[in-house]
Amino acid sequence: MSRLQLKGVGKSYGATKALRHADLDIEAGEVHVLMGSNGSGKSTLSKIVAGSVRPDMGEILLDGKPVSITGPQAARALGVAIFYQELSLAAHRTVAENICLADLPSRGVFVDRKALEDRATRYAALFDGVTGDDFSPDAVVQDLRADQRQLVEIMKTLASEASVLIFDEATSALDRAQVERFFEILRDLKAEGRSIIFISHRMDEIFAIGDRATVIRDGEIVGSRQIGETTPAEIISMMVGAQEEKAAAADATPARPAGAPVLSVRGLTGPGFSDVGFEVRAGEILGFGGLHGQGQSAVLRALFGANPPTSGGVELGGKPLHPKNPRETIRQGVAYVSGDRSRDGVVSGRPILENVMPIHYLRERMMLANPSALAVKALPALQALRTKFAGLGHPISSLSGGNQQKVVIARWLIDRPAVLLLDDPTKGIDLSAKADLFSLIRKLAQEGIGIVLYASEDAELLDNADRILVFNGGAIRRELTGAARTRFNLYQAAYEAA
Amino acid sequence: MNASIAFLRQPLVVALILIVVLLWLGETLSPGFASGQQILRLLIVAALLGIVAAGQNLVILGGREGIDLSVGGVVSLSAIIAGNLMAGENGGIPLAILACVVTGAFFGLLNGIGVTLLRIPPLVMTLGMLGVLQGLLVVVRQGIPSGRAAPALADFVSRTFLFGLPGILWLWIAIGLVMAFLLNRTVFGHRIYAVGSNEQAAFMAGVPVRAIRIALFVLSGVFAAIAGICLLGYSGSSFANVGEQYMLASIIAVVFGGTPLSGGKGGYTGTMAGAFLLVIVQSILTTVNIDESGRQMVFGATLLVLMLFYGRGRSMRA
Amino acid sequence: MASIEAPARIRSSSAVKRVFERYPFLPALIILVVLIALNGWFQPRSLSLVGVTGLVKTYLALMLLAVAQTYVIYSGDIDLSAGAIVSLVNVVIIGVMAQWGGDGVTVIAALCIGLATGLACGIVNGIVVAALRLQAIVATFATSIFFTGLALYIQPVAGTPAPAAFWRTYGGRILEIPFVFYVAVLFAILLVVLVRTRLSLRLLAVGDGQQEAFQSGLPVTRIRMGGYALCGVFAALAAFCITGDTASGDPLVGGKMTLFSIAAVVLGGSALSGGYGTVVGSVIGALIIGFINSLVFFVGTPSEWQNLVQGVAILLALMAGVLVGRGARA
Amino acid sequence: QDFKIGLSNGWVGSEWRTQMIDEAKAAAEAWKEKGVNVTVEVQSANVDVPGQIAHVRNFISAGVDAIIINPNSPTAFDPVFAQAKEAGILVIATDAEVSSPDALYVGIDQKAWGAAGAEWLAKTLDGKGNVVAINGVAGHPANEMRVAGYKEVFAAHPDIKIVNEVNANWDQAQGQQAMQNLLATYPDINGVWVQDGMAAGAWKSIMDAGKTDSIAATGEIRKDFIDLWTKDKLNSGASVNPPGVMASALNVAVLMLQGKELKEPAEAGQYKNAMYLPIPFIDSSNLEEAAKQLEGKPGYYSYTSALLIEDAEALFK
Ligand SMILES: Nc1ncnc2c1ncn2[C@@H]1O[C@H](COP(=O)(O)OP(=O)(O)OP(=O)(O)O)[C@@H](O)[C@H]1O
Ligand SMILES: Nc1ncnc2c1ncn2[C@@H]1O[C@H](COP(=O)(O)OP(=O)(O)OP(=O)(O)O)[C@@H](O)[C@H]1O
Ligand SMILES: O[C@@H]1[C@@H](O)[C@H](O)OC[C@H]1O
Ligand SMILES: [Mg+2]
Ligand SMILES: [Mg+2]
Repeated sequence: MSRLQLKGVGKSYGATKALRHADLDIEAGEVHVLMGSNGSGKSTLSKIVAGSVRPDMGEILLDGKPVSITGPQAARALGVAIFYQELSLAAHRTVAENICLADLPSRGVFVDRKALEDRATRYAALFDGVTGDDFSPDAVVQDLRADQRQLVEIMKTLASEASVLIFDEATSALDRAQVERFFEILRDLKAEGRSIIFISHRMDEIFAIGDRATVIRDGEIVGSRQIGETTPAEIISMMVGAQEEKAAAADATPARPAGAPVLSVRGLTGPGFSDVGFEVRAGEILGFGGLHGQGQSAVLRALFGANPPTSGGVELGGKPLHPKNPRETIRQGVAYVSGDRSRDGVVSGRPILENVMPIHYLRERMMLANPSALAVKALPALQALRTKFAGLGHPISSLSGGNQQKVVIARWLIDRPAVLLLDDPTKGIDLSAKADLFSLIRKLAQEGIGIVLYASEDAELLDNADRILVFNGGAIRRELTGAARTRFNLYQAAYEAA
Repeated sequence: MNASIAFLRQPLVVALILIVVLLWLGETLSPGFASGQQILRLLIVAALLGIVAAGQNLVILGGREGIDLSVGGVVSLSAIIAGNLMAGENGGIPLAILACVVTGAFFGLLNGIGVTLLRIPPLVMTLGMLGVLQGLLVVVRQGIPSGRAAPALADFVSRTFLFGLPGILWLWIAIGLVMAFLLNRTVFGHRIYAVGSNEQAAFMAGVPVRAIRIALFVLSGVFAAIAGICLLGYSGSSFANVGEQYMLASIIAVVFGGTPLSGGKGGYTGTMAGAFLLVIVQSILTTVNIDESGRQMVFGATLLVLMLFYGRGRSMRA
Repeated sequence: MASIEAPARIRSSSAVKRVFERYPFLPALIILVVLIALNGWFQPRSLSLVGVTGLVKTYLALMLLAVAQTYVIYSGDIDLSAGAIVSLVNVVIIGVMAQWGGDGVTVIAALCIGLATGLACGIVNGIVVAALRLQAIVATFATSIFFTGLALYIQPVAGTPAPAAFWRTYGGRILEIPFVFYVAVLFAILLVVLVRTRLSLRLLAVGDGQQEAFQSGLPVTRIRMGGYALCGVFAALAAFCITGDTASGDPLVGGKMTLFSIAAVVLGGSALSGGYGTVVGSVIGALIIGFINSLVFFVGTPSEWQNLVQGVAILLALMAGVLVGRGARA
Repeated sequence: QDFKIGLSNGWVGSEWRTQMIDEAKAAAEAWKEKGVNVTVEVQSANVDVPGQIAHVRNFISAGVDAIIINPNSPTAFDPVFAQAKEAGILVIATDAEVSSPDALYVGIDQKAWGAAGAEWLAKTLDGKGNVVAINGVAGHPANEMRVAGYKEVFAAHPDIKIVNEVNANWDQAQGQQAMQNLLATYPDINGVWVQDGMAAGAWKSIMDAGKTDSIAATGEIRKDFIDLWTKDKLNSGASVNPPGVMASALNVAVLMLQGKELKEPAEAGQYKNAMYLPIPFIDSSNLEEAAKQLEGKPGYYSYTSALLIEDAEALFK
């Protein structure tokens, strides 16, 4: 008998049907993978099971009995716990407090500090050795790095001791070693007979840990496969549907262009990196590689002026550039796309139009904003990325994550930049959107724009970058060009002691 | 059907409906309440509040817990400065306006600097500034005699100017149009919303976040100063603490107009209706003959009930 | 394989940072010590036993109200009705004592009724803000008007005296030690106990992010209501002190304390946005306000400048608190 | 002889209070001629009751000989005044009575003040008509005593009907708004009883509504209003609470510090500790005289009077 069953569960947000009549069975002792492109409804489904989203229809059964999940508290009581894609941590509380927050050990009205610490230490110990040595149960979450926060959210989920555990993109910020350890834990849980729903956009992870995969497309369950009996290609074709199959394949052998240098950087030093130097030529896609958090993002943000460098020389098109703040660098033709769109990109609640225009306002030093005149500029940029949207006046929050990211990228296409800095731009973006994005990037490169691409997914880098600089400990350790751009070389450089 | 419900739920529409209902109620309770003349007088009072609320509205729209508790102090100070500079003479009006606007802008600037460069939370900064302004009022009134409004200013506020409306209402309408244009059709307006809704994203898109926020506080000071001048025209002479009553009232007007305190959405048209709505409630309560204790209980409860028509926060369970 | 540490984050200052993280009221404490020294310098008698007793008596109510405010600010809320609750409780207990006489039992009964009143007001605020989800600033402003109306209804004019036994006890001494010091010690114990409760921790967690807390399975609405209820109870305690010190009922007595209570919380290093702070800080904040006010007089400020100097000093202290606190933590 | 006197004023919302302090300071100066060195220390700020209690405690710490206070509450100072007395300090309240047996009140009888205005109004209306009242801060003792004063008077005139009473918090603009609302709702108002600065606001609304001739309303005592009154021939009458009350209290205080004894002990008022000063009244009969006193003064300056040292001495044995 299934541990968890969904029958005809549906959820709409206004006109958006986030989930339509979903049926799903999760067995005890299985890792059940949910696959689907951005906005396909994975998180919605997860949150419904976890009680934080109210379904419009359908039935949920646990161990064959229909249950009413009235909220996250009720879900936990029923043995369902979830890792939230966007995390659910209290920033000013300690790691230990966060791990135990939902179910505080207590004596009467008082917190039992000892029990709390014991329990937290137990779960933290599961990740011994991969947390980084500035991590401890009494560290304050706010001071942690993104990967460490994800680990805390994982520990918090594990601490529920729930029998159904949902991990919604729990590995997106983790490095390889952390993922490995996490997978070991998942295997143990599986062996204990717990049911796990695992969501990720990374194909390799899915094949490494999954038992069964269910694919969702546009809120609809497309089908399920045993992992052992399927291939990435099959999953992808289920995800993208028949008409878009070609989109997944990326150009594996990019041409080697060699224009004039667009951006040259010498001895750049700043928070998180030191003495970084490189050159980007017109038409070139320069890749940044390495384990995540080795200074790649920091360098890009520094060049953009978001976290200005402390020293070093930068030249843009032969002229010196002093990246003090984005405003200045944008004016001089620097473009930057962050992977953290909800933080750095999207102005939620505002119309799509206003989300596309800000760069244009700045570069053209505009004062007035006439919507119809602006639409003429906005539409081609959005179409170039095949953005799906109903109208420029609709709020950007009505779009799926991937389409929101396309809007954010589109804002850089109205006035061509000289150099485009891509800081893991596809984080949480589905495969077809990725393909769209990279073919556009290639096109922009061919038009003479210098491109720097940091991607946390190695395949993206290997497929798209003409040259790869491997970062380690805040400095460039190796340059991979031509035939040297292999996965082996990339890993070797990344894992070398700094 | 759904569309019409959505229409009825728009804050501006809610406010307008409530205005009509309350006017009707007022007329029922005390005949004469909803006469043309009386409505006009209520509108004048609402305009005074509405002008203060314009600045408050901008600061709140700018997000980051934006709020300006110092407006009351600026209103009082401006009324006093204006009264002294014009001293009952029309010739003194231009100088008075200039001085008040500069004063309002100055204190707005201080607030803005505290909030952006020193990153003091707005509530704290403007609360502290309110204390400073109240102290300053005592000093200023000590040194210079309280002044009188110039006749032209008094006429501007209470005499018919054009099409049966006094100048102050035309001023209010003009402010309404300028605000609507500013917020919807200018880059500055779009940037206000961007800053209010996602400051970090705005910064990354080259929006001069700090400059915008400072500008909002400056504008708030300026609007409060203008309201102070008008208030002088309304009451004829300046006196202590005239502005005190505008501090929280201006915030309520903004909220009744559909701009949530979290910022990033809303607009001024609603706020105008919100200001009028609040003035009507207060007036109804003055005209019914009950004890002050009763009036206050009814007023507090009414505010709560009216709030239910607006910004109930989202349920945490989507 | 471990991920390699980025070198930039300075680790040397992390000990200092820890200290400030754990004791966010340190900057306030420094300001307070300086103010006390200045007060002693300009008016040595202000630091005599009588002077200190007077100060404690005068500002105990504000300290309690600042603590009350802290509990709602913990969860990112705010209570603009705190002062009105003080007024209401003040007239309620005075009314009860006037009705039933001033003997010990009646006084205790009156205080119980006062506590219940404060609690009820807190719960009303909790319902309005947390359950009905109205915006805290405006909603509690509305309830403050309501509570004031109620206070005016109960006692239309300031006056009714408290039984002499009541205020003479409060103002008197037991074993040569002023009664207020016992109250202060009790108060301190109460705070220490409350720090260890689940409610304190959960309020702070809610203040860090309501949505996150809700999704984690915390009963957010109930927790926030708990904060308001606690605020109401402490406002009632503040009212007891005011009543002890003023020996009378006044339907408007607490009105002006609200904004000061918020200022005190901020002076004490707590974050208005919630999630971060201490009650000790708020107590210190209230004392800072008190010492600023008396210092302004002791240095001989001309009367017409007193309000301005106080205003500027408080603004500067607020700014210094925020800046020093942040600087030390960063 | 050297005396240190602390002056505490807990509200600086009106010029009346400023003038009150100024006159008291001048009165202290005047003692120099008599060879008595009176120094005053002033705490005058917007504070609440606890804040003003802090004023008194500061004075105790500063070791003053006497405290003169315009109190924010009638009863709240009982404990702290007891403390002052223990420290050997003389306490005198002015402008608003206090219940403390350890203090003395020197000032006007606020109830009589309210009644005086009402008497004038009743007489002017020939004992009949519709009256509205615009009051100060509800719950404030001075306000409530004044209200009690007019209520008693109007109750004695069965044909005078109080159609509504509102509170405008001693704020001129609120007084104006209140009057405006009242005029709209009650077209047949004959009389208005209104206090202090709110009177100027109320009169502005009356004049705006073109009812200057048909309505009688009480007035106030600032020069600006007296001028308006003269110019527009308003049908008004104002009972005077002179800002000089604190100066009067100071003179009484100095004499008491010198050890003199009152001829008649202060035993008036509800608390049996009051010494009432006369309440001047301004109406059409003496308006010109009042205007004369105010000539050359700024617009906010109030008509005033005080016990001079000699007047005060006459009260002592
Ligand atoms: N709170 C919400 N309000 C409105 N629409 C929403 C909300 N949450 C999700 N949606 C919409 O529902 C759809 C499904 O979103 P969901 O977050 O479940 O997708 P997902 O599969 O998790 O995508 P991703 O891979 O980007 O995380 C999207 O169109 C999204 O825009
Ligand atoms: N280097 C920079 N130059 C200019 N503006 C910046 C810079 N970095 C951030 N900003 C912007 O300046 C404002 C304040 O910056 P900051 O990021 O330090 O605030 P914060 O960390 O969010 O504040 P807090 O510490 O109060 O939470 C924000 O608008 C931010 O987007
Ligand atoms: O007459 C009033 C006086 O009694 C009050 O105390 O202060 C203000 C004056 O207007
Ligand atoms: Mg998702
Ligand atoms: Mg920060």
